[in-house]
Amino acid sequence: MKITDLRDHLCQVYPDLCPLFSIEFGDGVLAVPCGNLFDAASDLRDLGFDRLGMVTAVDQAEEFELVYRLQSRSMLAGIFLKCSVPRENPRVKSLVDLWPAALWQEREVFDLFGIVFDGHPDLRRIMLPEDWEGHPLRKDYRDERMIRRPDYI
Amino acid sequence: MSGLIWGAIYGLAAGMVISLAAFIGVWGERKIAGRIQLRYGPQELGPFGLLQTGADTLKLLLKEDITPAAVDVRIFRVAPLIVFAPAAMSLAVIPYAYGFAPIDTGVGVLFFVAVPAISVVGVLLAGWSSRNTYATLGGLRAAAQMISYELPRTLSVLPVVLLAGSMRPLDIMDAWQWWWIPLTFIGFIVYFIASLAEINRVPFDLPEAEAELVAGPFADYSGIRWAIFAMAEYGGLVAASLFGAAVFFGGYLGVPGALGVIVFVLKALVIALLMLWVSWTFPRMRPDQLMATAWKVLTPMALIQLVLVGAVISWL
Amino acid sequence: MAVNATNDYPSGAAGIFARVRSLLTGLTITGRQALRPVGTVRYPREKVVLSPRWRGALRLRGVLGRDEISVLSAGPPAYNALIDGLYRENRLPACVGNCPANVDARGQGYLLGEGKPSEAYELVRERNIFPGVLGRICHHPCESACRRNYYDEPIAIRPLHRHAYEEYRKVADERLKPFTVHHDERIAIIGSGPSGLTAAYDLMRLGYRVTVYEKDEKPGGALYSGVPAYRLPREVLHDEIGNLVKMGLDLKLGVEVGKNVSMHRLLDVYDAVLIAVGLQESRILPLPGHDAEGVEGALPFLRAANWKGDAGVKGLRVLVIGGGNVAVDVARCALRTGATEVRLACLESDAEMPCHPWEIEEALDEGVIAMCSLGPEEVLVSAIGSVRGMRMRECISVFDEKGRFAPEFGDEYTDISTDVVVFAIGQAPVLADVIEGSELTLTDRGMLPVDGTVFTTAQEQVFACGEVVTGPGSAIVSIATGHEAAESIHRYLQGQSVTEGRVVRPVPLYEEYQPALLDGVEGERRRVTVPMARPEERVTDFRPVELGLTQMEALGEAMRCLRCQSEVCVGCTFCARTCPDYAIQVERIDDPGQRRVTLYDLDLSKCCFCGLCAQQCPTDALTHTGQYELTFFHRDLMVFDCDEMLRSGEGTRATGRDSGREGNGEVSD
Amino acid sequence: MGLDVESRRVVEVEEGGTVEELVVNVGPSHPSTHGVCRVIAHLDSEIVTKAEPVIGHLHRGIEKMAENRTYLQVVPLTDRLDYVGSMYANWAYCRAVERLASIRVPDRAEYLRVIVCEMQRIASHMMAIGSAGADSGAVTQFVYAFDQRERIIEHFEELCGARLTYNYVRPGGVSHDLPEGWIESLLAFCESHRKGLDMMDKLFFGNVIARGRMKGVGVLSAEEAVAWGASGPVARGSGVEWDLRKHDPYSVYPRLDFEVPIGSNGDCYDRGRVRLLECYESCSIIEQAIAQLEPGAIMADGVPRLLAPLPGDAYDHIESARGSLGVYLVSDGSPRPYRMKVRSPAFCNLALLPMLAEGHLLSDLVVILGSLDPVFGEVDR
Repeated sequence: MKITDLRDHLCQVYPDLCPLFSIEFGDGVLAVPCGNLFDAASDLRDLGFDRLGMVTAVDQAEEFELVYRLQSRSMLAGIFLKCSVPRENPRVKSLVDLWPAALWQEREVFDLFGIVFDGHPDLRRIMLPEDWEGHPLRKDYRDERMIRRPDYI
Repeated sequence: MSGLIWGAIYGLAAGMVISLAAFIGVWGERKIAGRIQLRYGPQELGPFGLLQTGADTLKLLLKEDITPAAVDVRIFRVAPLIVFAPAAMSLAVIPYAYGFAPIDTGVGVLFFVAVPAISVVGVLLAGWSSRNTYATLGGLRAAAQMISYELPRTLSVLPVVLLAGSMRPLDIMDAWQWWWIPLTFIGFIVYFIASLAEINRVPFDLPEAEAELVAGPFADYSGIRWAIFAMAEYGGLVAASLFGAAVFFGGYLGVPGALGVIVFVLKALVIALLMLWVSWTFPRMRPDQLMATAWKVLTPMALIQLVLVGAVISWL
Repeated sequence: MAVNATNDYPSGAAGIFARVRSLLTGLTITGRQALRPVGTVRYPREKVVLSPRWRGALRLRGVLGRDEISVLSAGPPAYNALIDGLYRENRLPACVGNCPANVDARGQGYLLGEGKPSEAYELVRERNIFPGVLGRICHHPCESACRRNYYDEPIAIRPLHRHAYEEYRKVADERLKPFTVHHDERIAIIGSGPSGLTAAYDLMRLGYRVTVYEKDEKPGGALYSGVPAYRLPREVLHDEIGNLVKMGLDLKLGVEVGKNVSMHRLLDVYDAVLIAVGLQESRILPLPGHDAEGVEGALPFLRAANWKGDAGVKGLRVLVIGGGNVAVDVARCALRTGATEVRLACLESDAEMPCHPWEIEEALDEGVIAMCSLGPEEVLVSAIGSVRGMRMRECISVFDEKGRFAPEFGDEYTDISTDVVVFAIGQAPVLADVIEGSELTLTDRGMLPVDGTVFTTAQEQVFACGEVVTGPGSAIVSIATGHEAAESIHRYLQGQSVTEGRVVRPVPLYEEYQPALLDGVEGERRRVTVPMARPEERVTDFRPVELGLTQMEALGEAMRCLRCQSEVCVGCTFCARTCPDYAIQVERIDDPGQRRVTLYDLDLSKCCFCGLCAQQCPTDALTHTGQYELTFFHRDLMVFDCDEMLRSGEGTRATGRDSGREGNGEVSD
Repeated sequence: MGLDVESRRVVEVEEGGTVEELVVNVGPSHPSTHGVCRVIAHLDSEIVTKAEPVIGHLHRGIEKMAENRTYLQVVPLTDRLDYVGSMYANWAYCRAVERLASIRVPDRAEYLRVIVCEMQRIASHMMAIGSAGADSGAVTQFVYAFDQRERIIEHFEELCGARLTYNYVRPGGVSHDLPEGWIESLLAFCESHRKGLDMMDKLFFGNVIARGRMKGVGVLSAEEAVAWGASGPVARGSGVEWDLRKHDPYSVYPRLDFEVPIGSNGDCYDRGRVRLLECYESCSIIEQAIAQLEPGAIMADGVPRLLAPLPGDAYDHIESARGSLGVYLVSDGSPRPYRMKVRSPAFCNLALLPMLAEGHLLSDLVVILGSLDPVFGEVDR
């Protein structure tokens, strides 16, 4: 399905999501407030996005941008779902209830970014040991073992 | 007293035969496995790599005999011997040539079938004393497996006993007729499969299942103690193929005199080869499938064979 | 669409049969495999045939300070073979490959860096007879191909030509020696433009006596009458032509072939004649009113401006029609000769203008007003028959989708009031007089049929080169044709086949570079800025716009040259910068004339054999070896220094089926 | 004497009695975990009551490392993600970079990428099928599969000099053109590979014992496969028709004709045999791609040595041997990625293990783990 058709379809079914939709590098992006994340995801799932491909986050200085990649088998299309949570006390509702695929992926984001997913049944570190301090993918993470590349390019 | 001396001499002989068999057997197995797997197998030491096993033996002998700290030392050390002894003992009752079996006893067949079962105790002890979960699981599996396969194995030999009317191996050889081969073929198949299970070879190598239990009861053994286990396995292989060749294929019969031994060994070799071939071809079974095979397939098959032979005898 | 993978056994007795059969099939398969010849290696007695591996340890082929960089120097007939050979070996530097005349810019950079500007000048002169002239006016295709574009900015090759000339000028008298004549044949060349003089230079080098006929009083052809003095000071041009005369050129000025001397006579006297007259006539569109007073062609305009310094536009408004380099020249000359307002109208849009971007930029700086996407429609004529203005029509697109010239016009008209209209839309040769007396004929469009590869004409004795053949183009292209024509003449005179082995030489394709990221790039990595006269000052007269480089600037710039494809490490550190594992450490000293690589260490215990460094290496000095067996007892031995890397060729040789292939598993020199 | 106290746990049973629960640490160093994975298996006799994978033993922080390297320097890192299928990670990463920097890849390079990636698929599936054999004790099957894999690896070695970390696909194209004679020998391989596949199909997938080990073991329903985000042969074994080569066509796949094998039971057998059948399709794709291959450039023109795409984010995914492998890149306009995220199919597939293994025997646990075909370089990243 072409990205413009997807937008039209989305606007038709969920008019309130329509203004949040944009296209970047050929991909549909739906940026929602984090409070509405679960509802938007659930809407999208009802729309036909039956696969949760990826859950990740990007450290954008003041806040973390959560990025969910949804994929639809029926429409043969993908879409990004994004929302920003504040750096202090980042919390967001877990999508495990919608897709069990989020089980490990949200654990990974929790482990590496320290974002807490409310309602996740088993929110533990997954990559790093339980006693690790800090969340390495945050830009302000420091560790004496880290090697900083010399700045020449 | 003389019995003791004879016993000692026999023990020495059996030990040497098994060592030699293991020596050649390991080489042969590696060669055959190699060929099946598109490799050469050992090729560097001696002609065709024949001395490779020697080098390996030397290595195993010289290796440090590691006894992990947590094991139950006495049982851990004695277990290999408990496994090895029955394998060696079972060689004693096999009729090698006209009128010659090292121990000529009236219950030879029973002896042969029953004695190797003792080795299960050794495996169980080895697994238990190693004090780790894999070894324990392996030991338990071995116990279950060997006990289950004892029955079809025994039943599979019975038709021959029935036909010969005696459990003395030499008597069986005397009474042996060529038409027994087709008649007891099902019995042979059951014997063959059950023997594979008895000597823990693929597809029945559950106790030491490498992919699951990481060598099971033998996981903590190294050096010479591990070598004894390996030799026991080869002893079992040799004994099983020799005995099978004797009772199902007439052993040394057909060729007069001492040449009979050669024929006998050749027949046994064919069976051994078949065993190796099978074990390098098939995947391993699962414990529940293993049990199911023993009780639902092999035992009925052996019984059918028994009934068949019984019917033939009554018809004769 | 889908293939089902489930593959169940049949039920019932057939299933039991299938199960048993599966066991037997398994045994058959393994049995059959056991009887097959063994596929693997019998270690280690068998000869091992391995596929070629190039991902062994790195090695250097040469190091600056230890190895010289070869300069590309050869006589006129051999030079082409040299370039073609390098091209086939993929060792042709991009700047040399992209130059129509294959000037060795790399050698120039090297010699300048070594502090030998005169040698650099002479090296350049072998292919570009006027380094001082072209050092000011060339459109420098070499710089667009410069590999340095990848990293930061290209080398300023053209200003370095000019710098070399200025250095050479000081010692010219000592170094200039006339060529010895050792052939009896005499050659006449008609036209003293760049192509004619190039052919003359080559032929003189080969030992011929050459006479050049020039119809004007001053030599230089288009370089004199077409190129404005603010770009090319006359003394530079005449100094370089004077050098040629000192080398033995017989230059006859003010002799017009066809008028003062006939072609017929030339053919009698000379063994070969080369027509290099260039283009003399400007095209003027046959629009309504094109014959009005004040409508001019570009060439007469430039000629007037260049010869007399006055084009008759003082205090007038000038409109130049055309978007090429000539149009820009006309516009800038008009400013300098006192025009009050100069407009430039062209069909093309801003981005499509055919002139070089730096030219239009300088013109805009000086106050020229560019009016793009306008096509000329009608010259508006006043009552007294002079130009009053120009009606222009909006142009929507110039080229069709296939890139052919097919302008489409819109409906919008613009009237531009002006006093003078100069058409700079194309030029044509005037040949009728020249060829009179020969067997040559012109085509309907007034062109002379010439072979584009060997530059022969219908008459065996007559050759032609330069813009007569190529049409309007740049000086360096004309120079390239001059070299080829000289070779043809040489072959003809020596009785060799003119065409044998001559091909249109493949111009290597070089990538179009996207601008490299310049954030944080500074100091020695930046291109030298060529100083320019201030726009408000320079428009007033014909003083040179571009000023020269100082000696230090030139040295610094020559140092930036990466000596591409020279297979000598110059310590540019690009490998160290790209290494993902910090395995490479490079240091060099950079004093003028003293540039040396002092340290090159490769830590193999860090190397991941990704090959990014060898891919980055501009000189191809860094390559992978076939030596992949890297077992060392001590970790220290894993650090390869410069000497080790120059030596490490003796590794395991690749023995694959195509081990003879170039550049694969190559381990020996 | 006997067992460790720690590995034996007494579990309260609802009726009031107690059973002893055996806790077995399968891994991190174990022959059938295909890497360094630790599965804490709670056993009731031999039945797995709970299997909990503990991953991260191979976590190198590649996503963090990428933030400190230039775009080109990340390519060798992607080799180390899925070390059984380096080409895929190279390609997925390069596609994301190309999307971000708007680089158009020449046709020949696209075909070469397809060819090497289909070869990689064969190599990777041979690894999976072979170790499925080894997990269930069929060592010979393992060797036969590796024999086929070895042929591919030799071709790769000839092509790009490496046997494992190819570093072949680069942003804008590929690093080397084909060596002489390479295509002919590859076509010959495809021919012989089909025979090898037939043989393996009979030897292993037709064998009654192997079927007994794999059929009905670790059943994953189609709905679960979708909900758990499973992809690749794991999803297709369950009958989910989901192959990015078909359903989100990229590169030159639309010009190639091939089929997508799917299973119907979703058990280990179907997952394994889907892999086998995919190898046939890969052979045919390779042959078609070679037929359509034309001379040309292998690298896009004018890719700057130092890529610095415009700020923005891009995601691109390809169908790797393990499923949909995606790379999400965020650029801030500097020459280094601001954030790189690898959507690892093996990671998502491995999450299924606890669900699939529950209630099966310990022997089945390793078969199920093998049928998910995790590569821990990619799981742990």
